[in-house]
Amino acid sequence: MENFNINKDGFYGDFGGAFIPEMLQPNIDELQKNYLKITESTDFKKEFNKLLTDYVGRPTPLYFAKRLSNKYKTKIYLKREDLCHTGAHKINNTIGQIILAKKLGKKRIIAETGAGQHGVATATVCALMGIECVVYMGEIDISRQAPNVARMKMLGAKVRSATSGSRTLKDATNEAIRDWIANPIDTHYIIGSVVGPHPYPDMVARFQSVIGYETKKQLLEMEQTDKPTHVIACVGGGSNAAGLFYPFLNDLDVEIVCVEAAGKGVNSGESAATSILGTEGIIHGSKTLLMQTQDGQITEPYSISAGLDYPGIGPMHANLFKSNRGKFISIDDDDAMKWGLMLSQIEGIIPAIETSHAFAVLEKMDFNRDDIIIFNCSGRGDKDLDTYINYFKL
Amino acid sequence: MENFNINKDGFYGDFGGAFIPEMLQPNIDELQKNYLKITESTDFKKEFNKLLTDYVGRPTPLYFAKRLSNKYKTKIYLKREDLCHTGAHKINNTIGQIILAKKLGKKRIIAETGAGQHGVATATVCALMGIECVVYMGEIDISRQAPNVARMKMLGAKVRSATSGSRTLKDATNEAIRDWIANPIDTHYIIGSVVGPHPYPDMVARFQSVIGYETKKQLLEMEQTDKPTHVIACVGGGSNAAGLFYPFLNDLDVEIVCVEAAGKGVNSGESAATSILGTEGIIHGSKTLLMQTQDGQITEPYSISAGLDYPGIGPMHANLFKSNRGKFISIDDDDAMKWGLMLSQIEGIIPAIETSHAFAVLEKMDFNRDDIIIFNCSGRGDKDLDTYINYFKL
Amino acid sequence: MNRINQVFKNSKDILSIYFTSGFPKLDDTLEIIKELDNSNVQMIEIGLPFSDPLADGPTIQKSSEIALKNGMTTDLLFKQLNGLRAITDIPVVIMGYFNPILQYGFEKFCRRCKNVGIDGLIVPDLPVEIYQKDYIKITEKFGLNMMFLITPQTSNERIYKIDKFSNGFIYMVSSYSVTGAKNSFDEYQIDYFKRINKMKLSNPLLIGFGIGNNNTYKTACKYSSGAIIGSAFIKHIKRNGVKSTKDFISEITE
Amino acid sequence: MNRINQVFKNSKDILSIYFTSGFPKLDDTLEIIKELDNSNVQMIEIGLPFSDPLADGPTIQKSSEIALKNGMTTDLLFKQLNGLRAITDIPVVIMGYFNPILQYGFEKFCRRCKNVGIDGLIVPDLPVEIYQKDYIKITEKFGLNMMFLITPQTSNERIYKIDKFSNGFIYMVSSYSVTGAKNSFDEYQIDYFKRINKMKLSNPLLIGFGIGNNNTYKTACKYSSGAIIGSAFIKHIKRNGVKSTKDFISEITE
Ligand SMILES: Cc1ncc(COP(=O)(O)O)c(C=O)c1O
Ligand SMILES: Cc1ncc(COP(=O)(O)O)c(C=O)c1O
Repeated sequence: MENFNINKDGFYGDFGGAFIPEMLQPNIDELQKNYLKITESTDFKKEFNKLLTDYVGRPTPLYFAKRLSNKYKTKIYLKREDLCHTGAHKINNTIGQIILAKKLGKKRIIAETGAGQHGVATATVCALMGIECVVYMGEIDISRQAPNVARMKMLGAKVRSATSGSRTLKDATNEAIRDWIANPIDTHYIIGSVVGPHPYPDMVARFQSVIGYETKKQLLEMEQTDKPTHVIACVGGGSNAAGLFYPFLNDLDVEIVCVEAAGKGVNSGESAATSILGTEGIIHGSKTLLMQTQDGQITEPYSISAGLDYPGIGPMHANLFKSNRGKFISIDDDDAMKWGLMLSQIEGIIPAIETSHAFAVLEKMDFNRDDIIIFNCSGRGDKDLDTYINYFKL
Repeated sequence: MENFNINKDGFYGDFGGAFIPEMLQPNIDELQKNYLKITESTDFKKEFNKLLTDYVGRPTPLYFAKRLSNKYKTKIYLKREDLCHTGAHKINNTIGQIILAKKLGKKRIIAETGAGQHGVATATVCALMGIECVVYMGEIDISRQAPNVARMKMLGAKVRSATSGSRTLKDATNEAIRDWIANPIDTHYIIGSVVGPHPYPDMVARFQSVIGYETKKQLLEMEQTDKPTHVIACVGGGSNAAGLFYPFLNDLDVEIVCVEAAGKGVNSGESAATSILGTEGIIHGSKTLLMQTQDGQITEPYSISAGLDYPGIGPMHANLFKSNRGKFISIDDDDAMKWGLMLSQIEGIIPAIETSHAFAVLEKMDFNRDDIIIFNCSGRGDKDLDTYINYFKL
Repeated sequence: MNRINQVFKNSKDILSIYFTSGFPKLDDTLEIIKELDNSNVQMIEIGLPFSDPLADGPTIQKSSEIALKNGMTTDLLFKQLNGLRAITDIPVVIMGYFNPILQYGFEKFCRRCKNVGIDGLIVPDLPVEIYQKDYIKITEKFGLNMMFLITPQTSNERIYKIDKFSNGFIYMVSSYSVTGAKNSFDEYQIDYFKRINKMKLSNPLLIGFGIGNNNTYKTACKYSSGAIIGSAFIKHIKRNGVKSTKDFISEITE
Repeated sequence: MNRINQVFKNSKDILSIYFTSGFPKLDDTLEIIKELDNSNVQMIEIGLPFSDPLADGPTIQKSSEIALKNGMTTDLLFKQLNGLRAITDIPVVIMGYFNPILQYGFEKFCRRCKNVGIDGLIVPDLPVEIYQKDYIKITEKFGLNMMFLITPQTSNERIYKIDKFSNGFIYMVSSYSVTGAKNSFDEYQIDYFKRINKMKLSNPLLIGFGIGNNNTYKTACKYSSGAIIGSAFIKHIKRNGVKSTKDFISEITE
């Protein structure tokens, strides 16, 4: 049987690995050697679970969306990651990584951020632990995501502007990597999604897998089965999706649906639908699908949601796509915005625009009455209010 | 023994009652007659608890704040109401009231709001239930709390501007009451705090008491006692405080601390420290302490936090004050802001400015090593980012 | 016999006019009373302005706000009213929210009412039960009538109770609404008026809220002892000045 | 024998200069090579510009960005290099990130390198293990040398492995840093240079990163076979033009 988990070399099928400059080799080696030993230790698990419970607010509810279910004549559940401390699933990963960093004796944390959610989640765990924090953020994102910049500063983090390239997420990631190259000994780099060199994709997926495992347990109580028929999530880098899918990867009865941002339309030239527009290549140390020119220059994606606006997807997702294990659907800006408003008005939950993309599949796929559909409600929409306001002229 | 709960006539000591125009009598009668019957029914409790669990995200964690505890050499726990759906404790009450309203056959909901938290919480439960919602908000608050106005509109609520008087919370409340007078049959008025005519103060306190009961249970697990030495909360109208204090009201071993907003200083003329500046009187149908001229004209309070900027306190709190059961401390704008930043940087939690006031007592009171102090972390600071940004020039 | 009871005994189609003291000008109180007396209204209700008049519509809210801004206080009102009985013999009641009265001291308030020649009180947010428990002795001591409101929603049982503790008249609120003038009554309101009339209460009825023209006044008189007009009058003197009071009244009564 | 191995056999104090192809002008490639040849440098590294050069500092980043904006492509570079061996005999390597090479096709890339007279490759984000597994056969087929980097953090075990798979020289990165010129080396760096020298590797060493003046060049030569200069050269020609190459080189070597 095919296995959709990572193999011992750090690959998902053809994708993954660690294509990194020699300068990063010791850091990556250290992680590769230690990440499972540490994260599988009782000690780590205890601290991780305690913080997820007492600080993050886990388990997050599995909420049966009654009115939405009635409207679409099927059973729809929302996994409420929007209720996590700081407002999205991102903090599951940063909690895991900060404990790991402490155990590795690191004294300084760096991170990249696009929309600012991962930056806030990182700044938060650094404040919690009293560890210095530097967050790289594209110059353009700094100006368009002012509230999250303010949150990071409130939390005591330094926000450094990435002024190279397209001055957005991809360049912030480059800058973070450069910082790490310059500070290999005392610094840990907290990547924000299931991207980057091995072991990051696997490590982040494991930290996020709490989403899927909780879902199984909760579903068993609510539906007397721990198997949904569909698990659906938006994919930027892919961490919230990986977290929900994790326990179901090799269970072929469960349909996996990845929702990408089509931006202004897949063929508009302004899109982030990597599975359609991307080709195989290497980005940020990982072999995966990415948007690039024929010449291998990485191109700038576009989506109304800053969190989906990354030119690659994680290697796990590249493999889900290539193997046909996952269904990939792309949703454009207008549909996503419409669904953000819809979910707000039908269930009283204002989703992050990233998350809104996922819900739009309700009008792109057919479901049966008895289907049990789990949506990962990956984040809340507070950070996106300005965008919603301007879009709908509220 | 003195009883700090409500008596059968709807009074806490000298305070409470229902001083309402005859036009509201049928509505208030209906509530007085039914609220306990309905809310104590198994049916109601089941629905209430289910929504609190699956939708709001309860139980909220009781989080041991390690770094803060070390700094102040005592045991400090935070009851994490900031993790509730919509970002504050306010939704506990609106969930309760919307179920009650449905059971009373109401088809339309009205509410008042100041900072917008209660408005958002009300708009949310109305969207959840598919019930029409009108929120009254002072004209001035509408312009200074734009993001929450946008949230309410996203949720499908109508936001109506209160243009009379000082055009803030007190006037929004007047407008809501006028709407209720004009729509007595199909409309339920969801008050946002433990204020207003009986049975509102008791009803809201009961809905919020989940905070205190959860705390007891969680504390028992963590400290092998269900009795803290101190329970501390900010008091605007007093609902988050009432919710935390509820199970401890008659347990004199537990010290109750109410934190009011001193604004620019208790004697500055711009303050909301009702226990010091207020006198007995009637506001919004309830006999309580309120800020008023010698002539009985209600005056406009001031605080940097819109949620504490109400000229009265609930009758339960007026009684806690008069009887000396509760200790009252007032904290000015600057101290509150400082503590907002402090909590952000020491624990990674950006509190609502209302909530920040409560923490400032750590420098106003002395605590012992073995004390167990519960702070109600009533809400998150996302709504206050602009104020923090401008104040600290971040 | 109290002037209020007297007027109901002797007159029909009673017109009672409400105005907010301190509005439009701080010192207009006696002037307006004089004008009303000259216009042959049967009763006057003086509003004691309150910062939070939650049973009132925009017109009376605004007038209260201006009155307070002008400097109106309870004490000042009583000073102004020292000349009351030199200029009119018709019944005059004070309509005020409970909090300002409470702050003044209920008993002291009643004493001064008595001293200046006020005949009764309407306190919209003082429920009859609390009045009965804590205050009835005081009003009786000073010979002040107390009038309560009923609405289309008030139960029969409660109406009888209110009838029992009211003295003078019952203020029959015409509709589900705060104060403010309307052009006509609808059939539900008429049914309600009829229903109350059939109850044979011991107090006479006055209809208030939503009355502002000859039509609504006439209808009110048909189903009760008369009408109370507030918002429409305030709007009128705001636009046309206190001196135009007589024009307003004659337009209403024709 | 490959020109690279030759130069290390015959020369000492080797100066290898890096420049980004397509910068400052799209067609400067051969011009710069001619200038470098005239200036008597011993080796040239041609940078293939990449959108995301994550091991490079601001100077090389910026030059890559401009080169790409100018229209530089892999194909165009090879076209330009058709004239390479007509103008210089010194060893020339291409330094490029892995993704553009992969997209071009690794084998096709190597073939064209061979055809235009390129002697070797430096691919900073191609780890030696993957090279060993998937690509060594191809570079060997086309007689291209492969050079790998080591840093102060690289373990001895790994250095030996890198030494085994490198052919030509080992690129000794001077510090924890991305590219960019500095004024001097500190004692930790000197210790590191000494430590590596003691390892008696089979490949000669060139020190790179942070070299930009006579001082650092001299020190590098003391502890290795020579130095690689990139950022400092790019800054120089950006400011003074390609024609001033000789001035730069003589200032470095004095
Ligand atoms: C709410 C939310 N959902 C989804 C994403 C996309 O990231 P990922 O694909 O790693 O889950 C983001 C990124 O910022 C986010 O904030
Ligand atoms: C976070 C938060 N805390 C406290 C309050 C004050 O209200 P109460 O005193 O009813 O808890 C508010 C009111 O908006 C609030 O938003």
